[in-house]
Amino acid sequence: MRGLHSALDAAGPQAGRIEDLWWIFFSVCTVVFLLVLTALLAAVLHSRREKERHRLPGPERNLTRAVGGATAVTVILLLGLLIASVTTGRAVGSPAPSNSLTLEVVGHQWWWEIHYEDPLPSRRFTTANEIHIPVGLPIRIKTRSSDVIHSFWVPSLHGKRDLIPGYPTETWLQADRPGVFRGQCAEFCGAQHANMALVVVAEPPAEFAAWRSAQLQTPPPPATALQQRGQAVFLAMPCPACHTIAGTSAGGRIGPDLTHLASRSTLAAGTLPNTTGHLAGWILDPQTQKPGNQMPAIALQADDLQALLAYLESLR
Amino acid sequence: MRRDRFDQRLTIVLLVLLALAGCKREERRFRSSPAADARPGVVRVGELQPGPPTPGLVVANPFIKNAPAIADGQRLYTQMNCAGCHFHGGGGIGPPLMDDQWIYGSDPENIFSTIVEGRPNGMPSYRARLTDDQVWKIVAYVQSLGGLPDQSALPGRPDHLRAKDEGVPHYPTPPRSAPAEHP
Amino acid sequence: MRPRPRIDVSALETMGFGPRSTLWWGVVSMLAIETTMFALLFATYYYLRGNESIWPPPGGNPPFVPATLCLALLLLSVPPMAIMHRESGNERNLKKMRFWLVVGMAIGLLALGARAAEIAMLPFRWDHHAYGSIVWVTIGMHAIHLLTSGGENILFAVLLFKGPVEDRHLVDLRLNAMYWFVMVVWDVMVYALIYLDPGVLRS
Amino acid sequence: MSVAERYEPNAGAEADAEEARRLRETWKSRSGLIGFLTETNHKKIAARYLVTAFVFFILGGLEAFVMRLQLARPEAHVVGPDLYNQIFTVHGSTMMFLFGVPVMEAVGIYLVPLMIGTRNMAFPRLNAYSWYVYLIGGLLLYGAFFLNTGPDAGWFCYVPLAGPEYGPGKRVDVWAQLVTFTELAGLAAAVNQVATILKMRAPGMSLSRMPLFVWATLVASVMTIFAMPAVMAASSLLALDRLVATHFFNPAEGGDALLWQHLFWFFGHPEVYIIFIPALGMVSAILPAFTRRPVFGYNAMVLSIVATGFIGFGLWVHHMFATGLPQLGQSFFTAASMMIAIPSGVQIFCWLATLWSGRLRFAPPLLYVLGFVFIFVLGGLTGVMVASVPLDFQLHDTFFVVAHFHYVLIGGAVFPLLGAIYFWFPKMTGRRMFDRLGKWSFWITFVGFNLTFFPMHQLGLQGMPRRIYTYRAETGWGDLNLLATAGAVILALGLLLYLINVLSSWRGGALAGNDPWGAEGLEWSTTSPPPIYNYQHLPTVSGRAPLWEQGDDQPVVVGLRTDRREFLATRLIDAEPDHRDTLPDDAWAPLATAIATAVTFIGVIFTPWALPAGMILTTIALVGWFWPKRDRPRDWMEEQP
Repeated sequence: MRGLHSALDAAGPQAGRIEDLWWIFFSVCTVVFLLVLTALLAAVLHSRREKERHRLPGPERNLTRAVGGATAVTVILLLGLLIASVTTGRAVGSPAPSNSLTLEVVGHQWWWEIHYEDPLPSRRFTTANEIHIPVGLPIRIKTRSSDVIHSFWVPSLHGKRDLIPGYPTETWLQADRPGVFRGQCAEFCGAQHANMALVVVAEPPAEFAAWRSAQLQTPPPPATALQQRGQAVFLAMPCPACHTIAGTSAGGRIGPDLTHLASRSTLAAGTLPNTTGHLAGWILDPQTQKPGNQMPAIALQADDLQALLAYLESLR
Repeated sequence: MRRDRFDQRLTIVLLVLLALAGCKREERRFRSSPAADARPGVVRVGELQPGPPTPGLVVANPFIKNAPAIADGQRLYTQMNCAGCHFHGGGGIGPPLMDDQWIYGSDPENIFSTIVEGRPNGMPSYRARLTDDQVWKIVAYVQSLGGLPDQSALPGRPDHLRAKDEGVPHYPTPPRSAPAEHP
Repeated sequence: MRPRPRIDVSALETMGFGPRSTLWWGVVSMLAIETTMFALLFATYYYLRGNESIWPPPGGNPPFVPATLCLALLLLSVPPMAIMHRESGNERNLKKMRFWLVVGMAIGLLALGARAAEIAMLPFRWDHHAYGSIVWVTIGMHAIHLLTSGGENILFAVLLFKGPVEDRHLVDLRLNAMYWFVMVVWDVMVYALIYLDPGVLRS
Repeated sequence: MSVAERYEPNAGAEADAEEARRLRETWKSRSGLIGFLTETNHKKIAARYLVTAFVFFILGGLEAFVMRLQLARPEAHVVGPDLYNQIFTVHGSTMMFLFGVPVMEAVGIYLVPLMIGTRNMAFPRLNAYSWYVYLIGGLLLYGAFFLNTGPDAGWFCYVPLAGPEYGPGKRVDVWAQLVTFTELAGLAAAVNQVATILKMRAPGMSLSRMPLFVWATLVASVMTIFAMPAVMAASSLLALDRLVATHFFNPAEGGDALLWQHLFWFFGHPEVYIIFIPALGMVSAILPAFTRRPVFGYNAMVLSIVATGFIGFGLWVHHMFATGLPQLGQSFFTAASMMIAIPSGVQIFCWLATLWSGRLRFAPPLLYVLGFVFIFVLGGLTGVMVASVPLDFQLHDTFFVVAHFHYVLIGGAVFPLLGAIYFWFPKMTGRRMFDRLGKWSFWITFVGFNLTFFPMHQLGLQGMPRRIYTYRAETGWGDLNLLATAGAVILALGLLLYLINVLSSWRGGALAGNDPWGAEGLEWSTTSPPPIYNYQHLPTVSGRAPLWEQGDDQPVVVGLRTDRREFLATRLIDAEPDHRDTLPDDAWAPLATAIATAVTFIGVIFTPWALPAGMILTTIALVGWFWPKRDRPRDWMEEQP
């Protein structure tokens, strides 16, 4: 079953194990279901039609044997499924390999904050709603929530893990083939639970390394006059109170980090594609796109808006 | 006969009123409300003035008694680190917000301009950091600390709140929550 | 046709004590519900306890003296109620029943006073910390039961003195006694939970 | 004491008529509005319960329909997020608290006294009280919903989303009190059933001869007694957190967010069995009449019902696998969750054996049973899937789970329920439903149901989470959702036909007579509808299929007084006559107490002072309830020296 984010389109070992288990359960259950239906049909056909009065049967050895046998088979099948399930459970629950890349996912109403961790402080960076990972390398994912319960879930890579306040946990996943995998918050978290998605981009190690070093750069100062004016607008407006742009005075930690906004494919946690038009609409009237989110509407003159857009789009 | 019809009408009216009451408290206003965009211009902060008294400009807080807006205000209060000086309304570095003494006036528009303009001796201006809509929400929350709006619109406690009355030791709590006030 | 045979029950008595009566089963079910409630509160207590290194949190322990007094009084009230229970069973000596019920009732009211003092002397409030919350709720819930069954005792005392006293009232009276006994058992558990907690004993 | 069994010449028709008249005098309820408000007869109360429950079923169904419309296409704008979240919360709460549990209680309250051959429930006033409380709870929820104060944190109300900081306003408080009301009603009904079933069975109806439906009701009631306190505790603690700022669920002050989930699901899972164990009992009660033989394997059936009741308490954590609990514990709960498939399997097999060896008559009730087997088995198998920890990592909180529990609850509970209503409708109203219409509505419902919910399995596997008010086109969920919505239309049509059938046959159906189906249960021996006192002479029982096994020489009970509401209490195990006891008369007290309860629980949403005030009111009402009435001849106070 192909799909942007199908549990049956596994792209890594974790999801793969679960998918195999799924097919075991699926086949066993299908067979059982068909057997029961056959029995039901047989029973209905076998039973006699004639309008007799009721009868009070004596001991029915054959039926007793049949029911006993069916029960025994049920027990055996369940035992088998249980063993399969527990084995997979151990494999999936194994601790992350030592060579894995670690990143921390923080759930917010209603977006994802992502910290790439590293022993060297200079090699750490923060982004939002879009995760890039190298193919073939295990990724250790530490999860935590800043407000209510969320659930981190990228079906093609792994099952879900709840982000519960007071319960930081960790899990790991890995992508074996390049691709773009969509994930979405899976625990009801309020008004915009539906629009709390994220994208995982699995790419060859070389490309990942390039992306990473790009993320580590502070963006160059605005080149054109328009972009310079845009930066001024950004800093004059309430934006810096919530958003960070490295290399400027904007250091807000309430909203997503915008340092490399232009490098991302979506806006507002997968709500909109990251295009000039949508960005403009988002800034002017975020509550229509995503009612209830915490971004306030910003009233801007047309030319200020153009400048701001030019600036934001320069943040690669 | 006529009486029945009268009763019916009365019931309907009552139901509508109830509905309004319910809506006002519960309505989730996602779009910024027009009233909230009206920023009061000249705001009086004192009684003294030459000549005969003139009525000051009065702007009603569009979010008063609106539970979700008050909750937003509470969130902004934390995010803007108001608690850093005022703590959870008890005051500390900054003046307390729970009592009924207001240096610059307790009317909504006074609180509004206090937040927007800032005040001497430490209260910074949030003009550049908040939209009017957000400021009004904070005003609603601050007013609620003084018990001004209908209590039924108030949250019982924020999840990071320390005990209501102070001076009792607590578990070590996450950095975002402020230390307790000592009277 | 041959007439249907009939079972004549007119000779049966009109009252059954204990498990024979429907009411007994009703009351026992109610007590089962409340016991489950307490069990869940205890589970909550230990669940919260498991999260904390310091337990109870600094800032004073629940008042040992009034709680112990309350428990002692409740235990003391058991024998009179038991005698009353026995009398209501076979002897049905109204005078003895009145006497022992009043004795048990009086001791129970004293226990209620001790409980009130205990609540008044709690050094923390329900909104100070989770420990405060669970202690207040547990003690409060038991206080409500103490109040209820104490009140029922008074009502039954009035009944015994004023009358009319009927078979059915004896069933009720005995069931109220049972409620009282179980309520005492609950207090033993509550006491053990809150006051014999290692953390409390250490300090 | 032993009872003399004697043959006596038939008393004669006019004597019987006279006796019947006196019984009617004693048991009939007062007339008019007063009669309505003081009613305590189990059949009347049960009828109210049924109507109320089905009204809520319709409301919940309409909400479901709005959700299907919203989800039919990507980025639809039928409703906004705020309203959608209220709708799915109210839908879930309605179906679980205001329909699922109460409707099963309703059928039990109507049938159990008839099936065990007595005149009323053990505690008639408590019975009335529980209906009032349940009704008030429902009105509270919908009143609030129409005032835009409908709960919006899901029927499971997870903290901290439902807590004071992230759940502003009164919406969640309404939910918490709704739960308190409905659980109070449920507990009252359960206590009533336990006492009735254990002590008021007809002479000779030993535990080993009890009808399977009565067994199911007994087990469900006992489960209720131990499960529902958990949710009452949970909702009370939540209300305390929200209203007086306790810290049970506040991590910063030593509270714990997971504690809520443990408390809630410790109730939440048994809840499912409390809903469908009675439904399984209904299936066992329907089958004999249409296979013309008793259900195969009585002992096995009873054992599996009881086993289900026990195991049902061991599974709650399988709702919490994704929270990352320790491995070992998870494996245990996986094992338990799979184990519960065994008793269910045994019952399925026994029913199949019954069908195999029976002589079928394809009336609509049997169709509903067959449809039930199909849907319930499928739901049970997906249940085995979600019981597996790794699979649950993928399936949890997706539409796969939505499909699963709708298969279990609609297939496992609603289909048998519809069959049961159809089956006992003649007994309740004296008229039969229209079979042709019945068959049409069954097939339309069956097709519509599968069309609605089967695609949801695949949607879940394709990554569609639950409780989302919209989705983007690029997710590719659009088509299956459209299909599901189309199915919902058909499903609604089928249920509408059923409703039409009920209403029309109520007036115009063919007269039924005592035993239209040739069934074996005791309830079919009295008239349809039964007299207010159920049986003029309480019957006795000598087997599991009374009407099939017993001849004219089966004795009946005489000697109960007819001038007051006397009933026969029998022994726990063998149901030998033990003593006569008297039920209270109709009264205002239940209504008054219910109102006092309502004042308390609704009041505390707005001020804590409502608690003491309400307690005082309740005390007053209760004194009125138990006020001694001098109607007994024997007052031995005078006999004292």
